Amino acid sequence: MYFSSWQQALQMQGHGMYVWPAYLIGIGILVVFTWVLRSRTRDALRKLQRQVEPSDQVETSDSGA
Amino acid sequence: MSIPLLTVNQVSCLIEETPLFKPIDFVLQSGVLLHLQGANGIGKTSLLRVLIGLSSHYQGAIKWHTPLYLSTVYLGHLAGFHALLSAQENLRYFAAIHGRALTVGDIEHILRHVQLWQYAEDPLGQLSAGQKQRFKIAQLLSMQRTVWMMDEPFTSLDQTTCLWLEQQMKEHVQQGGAIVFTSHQAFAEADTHYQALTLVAA
Amino acid sequence: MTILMTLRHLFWLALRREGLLVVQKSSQALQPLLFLTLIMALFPLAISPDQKILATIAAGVIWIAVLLASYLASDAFFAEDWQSGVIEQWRYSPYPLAWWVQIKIVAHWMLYGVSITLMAPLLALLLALPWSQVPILMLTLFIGSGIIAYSNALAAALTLRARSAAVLVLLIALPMQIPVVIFAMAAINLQASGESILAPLAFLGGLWLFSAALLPLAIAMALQIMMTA
Amino acid sequence: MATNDANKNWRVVFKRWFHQWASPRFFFEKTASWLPFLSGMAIVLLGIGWGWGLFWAPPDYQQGNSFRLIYLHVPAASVALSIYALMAMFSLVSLVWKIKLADTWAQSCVMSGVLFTFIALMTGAFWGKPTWGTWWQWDARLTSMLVLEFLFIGVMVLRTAIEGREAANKAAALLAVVGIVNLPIIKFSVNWWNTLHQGATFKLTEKPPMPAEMWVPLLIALLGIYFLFAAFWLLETRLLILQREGKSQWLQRWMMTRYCIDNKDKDKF
Repeated sequence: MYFSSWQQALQMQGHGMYVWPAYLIGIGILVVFTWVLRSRTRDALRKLQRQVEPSDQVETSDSGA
Repeated sequence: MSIPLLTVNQVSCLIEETPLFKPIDFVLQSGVLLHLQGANGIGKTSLLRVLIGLSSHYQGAIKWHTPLYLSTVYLGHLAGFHALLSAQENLRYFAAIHGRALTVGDIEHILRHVQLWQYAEDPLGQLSAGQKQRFKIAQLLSMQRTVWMMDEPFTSLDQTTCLWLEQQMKEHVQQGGAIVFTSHQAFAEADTHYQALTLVAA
Repeated sequence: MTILMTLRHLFWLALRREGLLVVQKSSQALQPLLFLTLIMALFPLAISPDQKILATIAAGVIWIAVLLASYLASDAFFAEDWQSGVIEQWRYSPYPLAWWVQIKIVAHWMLYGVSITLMAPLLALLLALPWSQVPILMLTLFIGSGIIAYSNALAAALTLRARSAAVLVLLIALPMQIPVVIFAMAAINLQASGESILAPLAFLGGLWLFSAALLPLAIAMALQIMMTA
Repeated sequence: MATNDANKNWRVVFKRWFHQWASPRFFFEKTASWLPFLSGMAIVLLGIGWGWGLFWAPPDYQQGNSFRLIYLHVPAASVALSIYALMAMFSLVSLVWKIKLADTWAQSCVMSGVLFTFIALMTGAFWGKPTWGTWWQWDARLTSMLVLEFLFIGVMVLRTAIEGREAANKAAALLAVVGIVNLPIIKFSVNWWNTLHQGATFKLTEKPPMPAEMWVPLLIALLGIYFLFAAFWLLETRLLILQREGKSQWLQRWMMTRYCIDNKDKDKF
């Protein structure tokens, strides 16, 4: 490792206050975007499931009869 | 003596790949007044637009036996004229769009025929609905085309203008022209030229 | 059978129609020019009435104001013809749709481009632009407004069916107009410092040719999409 | 004759291959298992690249430690440009060959493009402060990047503003294609303008050759971010297929089998 301590890595000789926020914001954006895409996918799946479900119920009632 | 102008084979309009109505067949011949009937939203307007190539959402085969852009004239439910310009200017421009240069004499003749000559200089937007409809007929006449394609020509017309319009249409087919029009009203006097085609939901 | 009109005859006829329309709605049509003049009055008030300061920013300010004024009415560029079904008739005409688009844009350019160019000396006077720079300002405005007309028309065509078109037009057209502003201002600045203005003017002319040749096709395609899709 | 036949064969094979991939069903079923691989690669490569770059790589002799922003800035900028090119290519395919799925492909580029361009701009600003002493400099690269962001936003907003999905998609595709023609012109004019004014002379990446400890992590991070974009793109494309093909039977059947088999983690995708 180039830095001798975590403290130093955080400070980066005064440049840490530019480097770390930039990385944090950047990674934050990417994480939030991942989360948004996944939750939208989940919603779409749930909606599809609701479309499929009625026929599902018909099947179970058939087997019950 | 009738000449085939258009052959339509198993045509239906599509919305997202589902046909709107049961596929239709017909041959349009000169001297025919073809009335496209059917419930609201069945696709009469869409069919008309498909026939003249304004829309490509259809299945089946459409074959024009005459050059489409030189033998037909189309008036949709949109006016096709600018409300701020006078009848004269609009007529001149409309004919120019379709490649015909109208002389002053031509314009006077046509506007007199549809009884609009006295309003020739007024902005079209100031005329009444019936007068605007008469101007549409002037647009059709100005082109001297064989086939008229008309979308709902009878809407918002009073009795007299309706009869006058029917008269104009009949004259056109008697002179060897052909008309395809959509309307959910019945045509008052069905004669030998008249044919009706009803679209049925698919 | 039917003999089609010659393109030249057609062109003059269509041009005449656009001109008549401008006369008919003259109060509306004059708004961009009025807007332009009003903006000019704001700069000395906001920045400084000092002639020296004004002279350095004058050309840029005029150019920006011309751009902004061009957006004013541009979301309505095709709207009336669209709503009245005239564009539908263009599509149904024996001439290609791109040709009608071209005529409409050229007509617009001849009316607005020329009037803005003619207004330039007056605007220059208000902002104390040195007289030696006025001819080159007029030249860049004339060519530039031609290019602007094409990109604005594309934005107008693409937003015909959009819900809130006004800002969208700006968002679409502005990036396309960045090169125009750069080359126009470069020509003015280079001339002021006594250098050769050949390069920026050549780029500007090239850009105009490029737009005039290709954009009507893209605009026609956009209109077609709006009509059929 | 033989070469002609081979040529024809090759074309037939390519055409079949292309049409297969253009079918939403084939695409959806084929790519079902790709996502873990793409996202896994992205996380591993970015972890290595950024970890190395932030903690082990030596600082730049001129810029010091703020140079470490390069491992986010350059990959983001590079992938953003690639995304625009890709989006325009898909748009062109969808306009010319009227392939619906290509339009979905193009659409799933847009949001990633907006975000990666934003990250490039944001890191550029954070980098600019310690090196130029200002958050924003009208440097040719940053200006071009800003224009790229406008182009992306234009495509994104146009699609949501137009009523009627087909018209919206086609209009956005056309704008993307026009944009890609415009982009080199804009880039050229901005560069030309920049040399004319000679304001910012400091170049961010053009430097004497970097030592390997510097550029190897950059390369790894670059690769990682392309994998990340691929994962985003695939996830969004599959999401759009789910939304658009909701009425088609194959998708409903797919949903039914999924629902029956693993009811317990039905939210897993």
